[in-house]
Amino acid sequence: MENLAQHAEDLYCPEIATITRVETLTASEKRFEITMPGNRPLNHKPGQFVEVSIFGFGEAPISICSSPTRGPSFDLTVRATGRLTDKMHLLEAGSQIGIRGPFGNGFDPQDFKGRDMLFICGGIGLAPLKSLIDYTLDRRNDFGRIIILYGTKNPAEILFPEEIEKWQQQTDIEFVMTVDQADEQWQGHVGVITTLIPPLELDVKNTIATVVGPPVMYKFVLMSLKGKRIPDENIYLSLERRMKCGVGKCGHCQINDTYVCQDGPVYHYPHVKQLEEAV
Amino acid sequence: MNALDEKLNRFTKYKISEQTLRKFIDYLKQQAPVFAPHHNGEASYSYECVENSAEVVLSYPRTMQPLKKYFLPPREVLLNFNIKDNTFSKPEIIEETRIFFAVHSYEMASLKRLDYSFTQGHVESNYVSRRKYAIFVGISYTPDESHFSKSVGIDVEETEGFDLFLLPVGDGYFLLEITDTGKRLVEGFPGLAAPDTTEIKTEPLQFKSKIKYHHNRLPAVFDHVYKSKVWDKYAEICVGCGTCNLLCSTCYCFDIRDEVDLDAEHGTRTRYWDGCMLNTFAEVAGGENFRGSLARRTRHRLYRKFKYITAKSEMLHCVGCGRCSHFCPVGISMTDIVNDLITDYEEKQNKEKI
Amino acid sequence: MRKDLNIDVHHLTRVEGHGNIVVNMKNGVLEKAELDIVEAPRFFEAMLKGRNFMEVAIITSRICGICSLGHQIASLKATENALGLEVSEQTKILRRILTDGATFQSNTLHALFLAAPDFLSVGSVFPLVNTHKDVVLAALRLKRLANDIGDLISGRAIHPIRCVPGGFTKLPGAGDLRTLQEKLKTEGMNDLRFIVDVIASLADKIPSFTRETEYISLTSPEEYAFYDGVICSSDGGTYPVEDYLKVTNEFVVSHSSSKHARFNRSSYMVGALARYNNNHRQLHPFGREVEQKLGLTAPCYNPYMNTVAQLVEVAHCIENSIQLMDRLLTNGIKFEKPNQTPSRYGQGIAATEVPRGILFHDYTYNRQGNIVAANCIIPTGQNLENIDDDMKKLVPEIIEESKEEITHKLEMLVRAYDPCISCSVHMLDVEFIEE
Amino acid sequence: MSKPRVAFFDFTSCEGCQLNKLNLENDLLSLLELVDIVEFREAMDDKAENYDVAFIEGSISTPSCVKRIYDIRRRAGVLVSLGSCAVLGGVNAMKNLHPADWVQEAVYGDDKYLFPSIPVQPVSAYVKVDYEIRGCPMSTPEFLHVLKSIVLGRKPEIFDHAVCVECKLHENECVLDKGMFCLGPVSRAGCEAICPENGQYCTGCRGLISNANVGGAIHMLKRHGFSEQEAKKKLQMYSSLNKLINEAECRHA
Ligand SMILES: Cc1cc2nc3c(=O)[nH]c(=O)nc-3n(C[C@H](O)[C@H](O)[C@H](O)COP(=O)(O)OP(=O)(O)OC[C@H]3O[C@@H](n4cnc5c(N)ncnc54)[C@H](O)[C@@H]3O)c2cc1C
Ligand code: SF4
Ligand code: SF4
Ligand code: SF4
Repeated sequence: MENLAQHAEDLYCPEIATITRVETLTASEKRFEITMPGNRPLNHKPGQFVEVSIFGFGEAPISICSSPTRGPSFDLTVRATGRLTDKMHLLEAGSQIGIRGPFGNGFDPQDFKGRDMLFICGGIGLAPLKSLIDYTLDRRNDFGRIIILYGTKNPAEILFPEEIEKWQQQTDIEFVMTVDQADEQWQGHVGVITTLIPPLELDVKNTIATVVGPPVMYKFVLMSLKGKRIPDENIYLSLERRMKCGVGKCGHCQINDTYVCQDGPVYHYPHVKQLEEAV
Repeated sequence: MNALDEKLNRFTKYKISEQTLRKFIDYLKQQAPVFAPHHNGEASYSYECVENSAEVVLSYPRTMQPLKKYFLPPREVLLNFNIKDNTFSKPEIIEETRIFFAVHSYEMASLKRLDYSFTQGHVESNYVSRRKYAIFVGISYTPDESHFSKSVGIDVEETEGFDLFLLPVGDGYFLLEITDTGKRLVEGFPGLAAPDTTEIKTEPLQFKSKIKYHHNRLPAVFDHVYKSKVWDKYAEICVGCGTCNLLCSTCYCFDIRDEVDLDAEHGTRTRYWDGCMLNTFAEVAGGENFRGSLARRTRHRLYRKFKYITAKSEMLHCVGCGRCSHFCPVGISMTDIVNDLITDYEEKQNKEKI
Repeated sequence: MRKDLNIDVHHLTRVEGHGNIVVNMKNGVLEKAELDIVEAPRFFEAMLKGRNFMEVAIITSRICGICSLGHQIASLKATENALGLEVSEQTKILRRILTDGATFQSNTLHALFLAAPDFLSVGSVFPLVNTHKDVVLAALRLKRLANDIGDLISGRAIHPIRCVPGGFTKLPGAGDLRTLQEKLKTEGMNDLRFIVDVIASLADKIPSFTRETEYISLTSPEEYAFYDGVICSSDGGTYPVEDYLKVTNEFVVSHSSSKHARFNRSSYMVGALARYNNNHRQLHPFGREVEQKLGLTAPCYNPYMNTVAQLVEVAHCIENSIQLMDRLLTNGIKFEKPNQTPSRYGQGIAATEVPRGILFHDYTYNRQGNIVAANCIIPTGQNLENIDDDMKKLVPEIIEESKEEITHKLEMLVRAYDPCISCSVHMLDVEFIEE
Repeated sequence: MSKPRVAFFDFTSCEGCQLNKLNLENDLLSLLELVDIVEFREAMDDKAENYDVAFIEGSISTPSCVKRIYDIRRRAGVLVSLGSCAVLGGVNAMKNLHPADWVQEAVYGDDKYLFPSIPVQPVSAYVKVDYEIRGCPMSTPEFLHVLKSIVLGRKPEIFDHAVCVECKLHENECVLDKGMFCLGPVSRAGCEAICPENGQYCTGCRGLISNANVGGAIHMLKRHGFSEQEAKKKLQMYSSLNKLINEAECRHA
């Protein structure tokens, strides 16, 4: 115990950071720019998350949606769904919030050097993936093709319209979007995200597929990827579970023998393939 | 002489009457706070801080809450905060010596498991601060219908982790010096005669509850029973009360909640024991529940005891204390589930052979 | 002279439960002066049917949150009588302390929080927080202290937990009891003295109305009766509790979902004033002290003085519980397993004084220990006819005053009875056909 | 933020929950700092036109109750039902288990037509309820928690786990160990296991946990020697409107 005591951490104490910018994205999602004390960089990896806390309203794990290549501030995209997230939506620039982290297993983009990148994002799943998308865009020459598939329930739920417009214009990015249900103005694709996969022409061996979305999405996307013959080793997922502590103690996020907050949220697909509870 | 006796006989030991033993407790109380089993109501026992050594219970089946309550309190304030000015403070945890007296071997073994859980990956200061200076005095016990620690490899007389150990003999006890800390405590106590040299001969104790296989074989069993029907069998009568989780000596899952004072300004962030048998444990936004059925919850609980952490820590995370069986309101016994799983496993193996 | 008057107070406030006051005078003739009980009936008989004796007191305490302890004690006594379950001396003492605590709490609540605003011409106790903070704080402390008695001895002041047939499931620790006793002796008595002085200075706000009626309560040679005794009428005579039906003579009236009662006269009164009139000689010295300070003398025929009698009883109960705690502490508190093995089955009747007056429970059990018949007569029900009679006498006497003033005095009158309306409509009076 | 205007209303009940609020002596003054109480018939004369928060006690059991609850819902921002009567129907609802006519006649005899009564229902059977505070009587810490949460503008945390959890956190002696039965394993927590803490069994006054195994609960009671019918009766004391209980079958002996 004594020697371990030297490494003991006050795991549950947040750092008080500042919200430096707030942007309304949709009716239920906002983007927050967060600046750590002393403007220090968070030093995160794409795909990692932080525990955001507001005293009296609790804590919630939120993915970092900006790339570490931009900083020192970082971005969070938050959907208002409950105690903490509703309250956060009421906060303005200048407000203080608590941050613990970064936590969890993120992507190691160096490992993908030279590969074609296929991003498949459903709904708010674009937020965590955006950190990696931005990373690849900032180091554009390190990667091959960049393909982004993005699906939402309806056009009103589309996140990051500014970025999306840019991506659509950029010739070195293949960006395809779909909605489950269109409205009058919508002129793009209609249909679930899996309908975007079969038409793709891919160099499957060289393509890294990353998938983030609501729980129901994974099973079907994985089936489509299998249909495309993308090897399992080329697939990465980011999973979400109920989570309290973020540091592998509270037990809530456990999927079979793995802790999402430690071994995830980003998983190499072969690691979770055998886990019954994963997808 | 069997291996166990051989081991026990290597320790320096003293013969001590029950009366002197209670004086020894009084002496220990002068050194540090002492915690020991007490009666709690008509038929129940709990560890309490000793005020009167005469009230310490030396012979008891098991306490209700395990010793973990002193290292991971059932409710613990993690932070005190102020909403208005966004400040917080962490309640100070006094790192003091505490003596835990008349502790059973499975309990000591469970702390070893908790030590693992709270120090692998991130080392939690709250746990470590409480655990650091703890001293343990063990005692042997007579297994009742729920104990099965022998089946998971823990002898009644297992001394690992203890500083001193008590073995009943005749109308008194042998007091064994296990560590230097224990030795120092004994040396300071004036009431003891010279070390005793009679040989210890333990009687093999009979456990009424047993697992059919040697514990080494259990991980293999659990490799094959994930889809077993046994889960459904117990899910039919399990009511999901979570008792088995909360009282388990190695379960450590928790929930965290913020509560605000009536001034709407001050408040606390508190953690509470939680458990994977509870319906809400794995529920997320939108009401999706990743382990909604009792069968899946029961399976998760057992896999956590016998496989998931075991594979990493190389220790079974069930110590056979029998709390989950004894306190289950519908009488579900841990050994029954495991033995049913073994039967199922055997049947499957046989089928494969044919 | 005023010839017509129409008063309709819908859902009278600061009383427990729903009641309306309706007064109707036409051409100088008082056609109506009554308290309409519009509380929804709850039909406890349906809830009790076939229920086991272990559950009956749990259910009947839900008749009324304010008198839950009284109902529980009366219910337990009736059950114990029916099943031949003897209880120990210690249990009786504990129950007496609880009865004192319940009277202390309920009388305090009524006199200081519900009735007192009338004397100070405000609509509730809340404005007094600013104008009379020290009094409100003292009153809050008193009420808390009264609830502490319930909390300590029965686990919870509302819907007590530890009281079960044959005894208690858990006992208070001697140390806690001693602390509470000390608090009663110091803080409790001081706060009450302070408040009584304030109330004494407001004595002129109490309307001077009198109407002699029959006063009915328990009485006992041993003590100012709450827990046990025989039925006593101020018109003479005592009657065994078993004869309660001869005394109460319940009847249904169309304007009340609660039944009314009468005995020797057209109506009778129960409650603090009735107890005081019948038993005032047995008050403890502290009760006497408050009685003198507030100028209460027996017999008193002013129903508005019921509130004052309640305060006298608060003093008495504080002192009585202190004495009982002494007895417990001297004897030593020992855990006894509640006696729950019936020695017979059949009918059992019991009465206790609850804050609002005498309460009867009457059960019949079958051989499985399940209820086959139940009856329960509640104090407020017994007072209703008396309230109507009071109003009929009062209205002509004050007819020249403004309508607001008349309404106010009528409201005060009804409130003085501290009516417990939810209780009164939850009567049980039924024979179940055994299945 | 201006102080929320809070009102309390009572329907068919014992008013124990109301009284329990008045029993908050130590906190009453702080509470008045936090909110404005604008209507509370049991304690004050004032009436209000509308309220930010309406607390409803008691179940709905007469035609006039129905009218009144609709009216309150229209005037209320947040509506909280409070106590077993309001949330579950509570003990009142046991009357529904018997034919209505029998019940009326049993009490009023030939005069039964004077006092109309309809089947007892919880508040949520008629209007939208935002939050529910259970208990008989409701527990004051939980009430304060809900009130504070509303003042802060956050959802309250209302537990949906068994009473056993809180009982175990308190390390109460389990009443099962004393040979009694207990409904704690399937009943909702939030009461701090006050009954077992006081040596009494849990009567299930807060209703069942969601996703409860009712068949298992009946089996549990059978182990204590109750027949299936008696077991259901035990579970019905407060939850007689719960379809799961009324229709449950237990396949185990
Ligand atoms: C690794 C990870 C990354 C995430 N990233 C984002 C993100 O970038 N943006 C975003 O908006 N959300 C994200 N979430 C989800 C977010 O954490 C939950 O929506 C949030 O915890 C809800 O907290 P609350 O206090 O607002 O709601 P609460 O009031 O606590 O709960 C509302 C509902 O959410 C459920 N819930 C509680 N905790 C979680 C949880 N951890 N995940 C899902 N549901 C939960 C509750 O059971 C309840 O039904 C992420 C979750 C994880 C695990
Ligand atoms: S203690 Fe028994 S009934 Fe309760 S959750 Fe565990 S196995 Fe199920
Ligand atoms: S699983 Fe049961 S026997 Fe094993 S350690 Fe936990 S409570 Fe004890
Ligand atoms: S007493 Fe009841 S609530 Fe408490 S642990 Fe035992 S079964 Fe559960």
